[in-house]
Amino acid sequence: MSINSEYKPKIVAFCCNWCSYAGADLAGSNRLAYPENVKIIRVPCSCRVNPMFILRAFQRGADGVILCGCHPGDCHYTSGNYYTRRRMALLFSMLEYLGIEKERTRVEWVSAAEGAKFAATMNDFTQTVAALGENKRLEDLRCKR
Amino acid sequence: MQKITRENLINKAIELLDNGTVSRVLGWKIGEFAYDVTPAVFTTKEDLQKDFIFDDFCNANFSKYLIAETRKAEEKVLVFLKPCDTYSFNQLLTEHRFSREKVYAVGIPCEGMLDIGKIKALAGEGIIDVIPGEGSITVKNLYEEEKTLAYGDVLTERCLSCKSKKHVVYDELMGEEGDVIDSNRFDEVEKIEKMSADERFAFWQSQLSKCIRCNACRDICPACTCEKCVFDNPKSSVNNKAISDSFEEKMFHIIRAFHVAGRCTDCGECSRVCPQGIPLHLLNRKFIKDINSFYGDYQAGQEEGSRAPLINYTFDDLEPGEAVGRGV
Amino acid sequence: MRKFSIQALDTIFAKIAADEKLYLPVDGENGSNYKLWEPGVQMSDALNTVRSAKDFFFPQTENLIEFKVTGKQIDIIDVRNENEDFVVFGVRACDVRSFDILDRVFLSEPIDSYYANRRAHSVIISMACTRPAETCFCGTFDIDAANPAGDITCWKTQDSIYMRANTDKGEKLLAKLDGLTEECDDSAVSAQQDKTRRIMERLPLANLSAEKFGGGKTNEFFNSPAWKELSQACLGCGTCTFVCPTCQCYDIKDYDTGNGVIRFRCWDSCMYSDFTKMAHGNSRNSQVERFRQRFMHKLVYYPENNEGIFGCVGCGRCLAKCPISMNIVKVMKKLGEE
Amino acid sequence: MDVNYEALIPKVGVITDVRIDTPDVKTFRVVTPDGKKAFDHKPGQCAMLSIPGVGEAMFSITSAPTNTEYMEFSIKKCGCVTEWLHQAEVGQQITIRGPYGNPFPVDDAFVGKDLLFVAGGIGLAPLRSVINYCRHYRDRYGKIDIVYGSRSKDDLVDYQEIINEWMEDDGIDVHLTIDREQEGWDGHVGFVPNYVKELNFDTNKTVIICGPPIMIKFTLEGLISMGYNKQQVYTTMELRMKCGVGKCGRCNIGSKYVCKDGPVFRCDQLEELPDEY
Repeated sequence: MSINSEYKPKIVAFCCNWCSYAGADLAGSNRLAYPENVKIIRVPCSCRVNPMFILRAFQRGADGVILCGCHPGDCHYTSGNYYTRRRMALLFSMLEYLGIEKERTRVEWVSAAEGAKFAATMNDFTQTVAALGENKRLEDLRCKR
Repeated sequence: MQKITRENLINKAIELLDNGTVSRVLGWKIGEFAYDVTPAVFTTKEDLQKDFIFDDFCNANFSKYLIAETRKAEEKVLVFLKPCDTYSFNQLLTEHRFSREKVYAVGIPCEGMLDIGKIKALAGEGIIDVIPGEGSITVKNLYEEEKTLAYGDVLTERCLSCKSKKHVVYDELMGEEGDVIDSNRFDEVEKIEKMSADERFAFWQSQLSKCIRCNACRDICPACTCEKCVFDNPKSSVNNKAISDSFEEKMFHIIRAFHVAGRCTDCGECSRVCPQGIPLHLLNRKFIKDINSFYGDYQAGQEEGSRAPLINYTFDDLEPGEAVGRGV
Repeated sequence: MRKFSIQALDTIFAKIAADEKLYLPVDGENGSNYKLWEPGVQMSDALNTVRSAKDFFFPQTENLIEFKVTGKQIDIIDVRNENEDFVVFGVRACDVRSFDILDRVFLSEPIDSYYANRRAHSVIISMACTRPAETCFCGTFDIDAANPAGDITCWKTQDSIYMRANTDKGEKLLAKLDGLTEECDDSAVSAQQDKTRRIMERLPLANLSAEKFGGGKTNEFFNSPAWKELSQACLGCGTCTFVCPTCQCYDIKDYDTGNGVIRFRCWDSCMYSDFTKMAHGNSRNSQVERFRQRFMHKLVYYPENNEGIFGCVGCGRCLAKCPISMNIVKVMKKLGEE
Repeated sequence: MDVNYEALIPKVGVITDVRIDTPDVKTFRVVTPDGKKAFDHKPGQCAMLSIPGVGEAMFSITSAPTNTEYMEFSIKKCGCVTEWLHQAEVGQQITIRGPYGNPFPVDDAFVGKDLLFVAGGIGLAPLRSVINYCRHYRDRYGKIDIVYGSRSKDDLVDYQEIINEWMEDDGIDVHLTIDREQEGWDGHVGFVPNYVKELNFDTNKTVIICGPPIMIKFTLEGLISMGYNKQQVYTTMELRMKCGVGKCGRCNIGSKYVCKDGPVFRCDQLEELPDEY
């Protein structure tokens, strides 16, 4: 597929149940537009996201993966997102070390009240990933046939 | 400084067996050639005198064997630990993987172990003898040729960037205690970090595509001690022994390194045993370097009971977005 | 016998590669491995490749079939395409024998068509050894490193390469090279063979004997107490299995790509804990049993089913690569003591 | 010149009937999409069934070869493949390949003999094929006794066929037993090995056993103490299999592959193999 104006990257967004998923919901009910190619996966807490989930998303054809959780300090489980923050810092740094564009991964804290931030984040992330084009460095060719 | 010899260790082992301190000795067993040393459990004086060896090829780190060995009997087991092995030992204790009371640990000094792969690359095949000398070794082969190689050229990768000659845990120390070394172990990591994204990708693609999924790196790793690895679980959907279109082995190596991040003592066994010569320690060291730079210096295994960085946090940790690429 | 000057090697390679893919050992940063020949690629002089030559016929991963699943309906898609001719140059005597061992498994009824077709489309050009390593023990299994089998056998001297065709396929290929080679007698080859054989006699493992092993010896060795001691340091990794030219156990797995299912086969190792694991249990629960299986298979079970041929070729790869330096030689010596 | 036939490539099969036997056993009827039997087989042989994306597993063919219309498989829910099959509905396609393994010697060693079948639980599945074959060629064999036991009445596989057909046949004695007392059960209660001993059969019978390993072990011991020798006893084995054709290397016991040289073994042959099953 050539990169043209119609190219729409596949984005996987892991959203925590308590804040970011509700934020996405709010964005929806406020009719704030964000790209339809953002696929949301609801997780109980952002720290439920195992590094394997992120790699798996890329394997299955995601061009960008974003992880959204409660703001630090606001975790429903008190401290889950603090662990997320450390894990993802290390994982994303490792992916960059392996030569995978760092713009393809992002963590964003979105509260239940931040519908507008959710939509803006998704718009921005989608644009950033679209500029990079298809994910070629962490793909599984078997899934591309 | 008095050099610790094979005889010293055998005598120590026999002494501890005789006075009933231990019932088994975890040691290195002589092989067919000058270099193929196998870890073994000795129980008698005769076996020790016949087969026990201590030379420049005693690479094996016994810490992980203690998990199984300490469960086999009530009596203590004697283990010889090189400085770097003591870190793995401590890390396993921190994770409650074996009982400290069942081990009698003897710290032994280490001047660096040799890499037979490097020796063969320099001296060729057909090696029948490796004679240690001052600062160099003499290699004799089947074809009556001799070659002298400098220690520095044939030391294993991990010994070249040794981080510590100090034993962090022991019941008894033989020889003199060394110091923690200000090592150059992150130089290689920095070199890769300074490459462009394309170069980094090309480098790792060429390295990781050599992987044959033999799992040796995982199975030798003293930090990999899960009873059942996720990569062996058919229900995890990642138990493919396959190498397939460049994804699976990347997944395997990222996850392997991630799972030991913060717990890896940088013992270097993974790279040493890789049959394909993949520099796996560079993945582990990247995590160690990042942890040091993001959350402050931390050396796994240095202190028993210390809290690993990934099960810890502070309120003002770096955001992932700020962290990525910070090292470069 | 035909010969040509070493300077003409590239011309010979180019001639072969003009019609068929040509693979040969090439040096890399981690020893030599088989690579596709292209102009400029140099043949390695290393004794043996890191990975064995079995990859040509029994690759680590290969797709067997694909399925298209629509609702309750399944369509089976045959994806076999092993029909490309290729030539493998520089295979050592041990690896050539390994093809015979694999043949007895894959070409016995019912024939494995993936393997069989690759075999049928290949020409094997072997290369006699001149500088065996300390880890070599092919002599134990009656393999003559100075006179390997294969479709064509080569000997490399200081200045020339000598070639002898052993099969029709070999004759055909050699005939194609007629203009580039000249007829010669075998005196130079004989001299080199004598020299190699004298070295073989001096190898550290020259006296290793497989006499005590073979078919019908199951009960003699199966319950030996030595297995426990031999296997105590075994990590349960698959290094020995995967570098072995004769290990052929495989696993069949499905991979759901999201738009179809690929059924693929991949190397498996009897050293792995899940090798015999079933829903209701595991017939080999400890590493002792798994370790024993590997060596019993090579030394007893395989010869029992295959007219006494052992399942090991003495290439020495496992001796060089085992993380804990436990290997078939140590096993044979220890079991042989009793 | 190229080899075309490939054992590892299966055929498509369709499930045309699902019968619930017990809470965890279902019997599946399988034919090819054009309504025919997928292949001919002999009693005791197996087939590889698979669901793409889930896995492939070996099952004994429960229906008798004399049934020329379809094949049946009685399958107990215990792993991924079986769990998936248990959710399958009529019309679901699966893949099938076979037949694999050696059959029971129904046409030679069994001919003219009195037969004693001993089965426990799902162990009846491979024997059902033999029993129905012998019923079809009834005059070739002597008296037939069947001892079948299960945990409870609800766990008896093929119960309807047993009471409606087997028990009605002349010259066939069916002895059922369950492990523990149960309301509505007036038959025998007790474990199979003990029941076999209690029944005190003549020692001239040929015995075919299949069931949990522990049942096989104690039944065999009981039979020996009654005066049987091991040449009279046949059993059928199961180990993990992938290829079904003796190549993938995991189902061996010593030098024998269960998929190719088995699954049917005579107990004296089994005794020569190392104790690894």
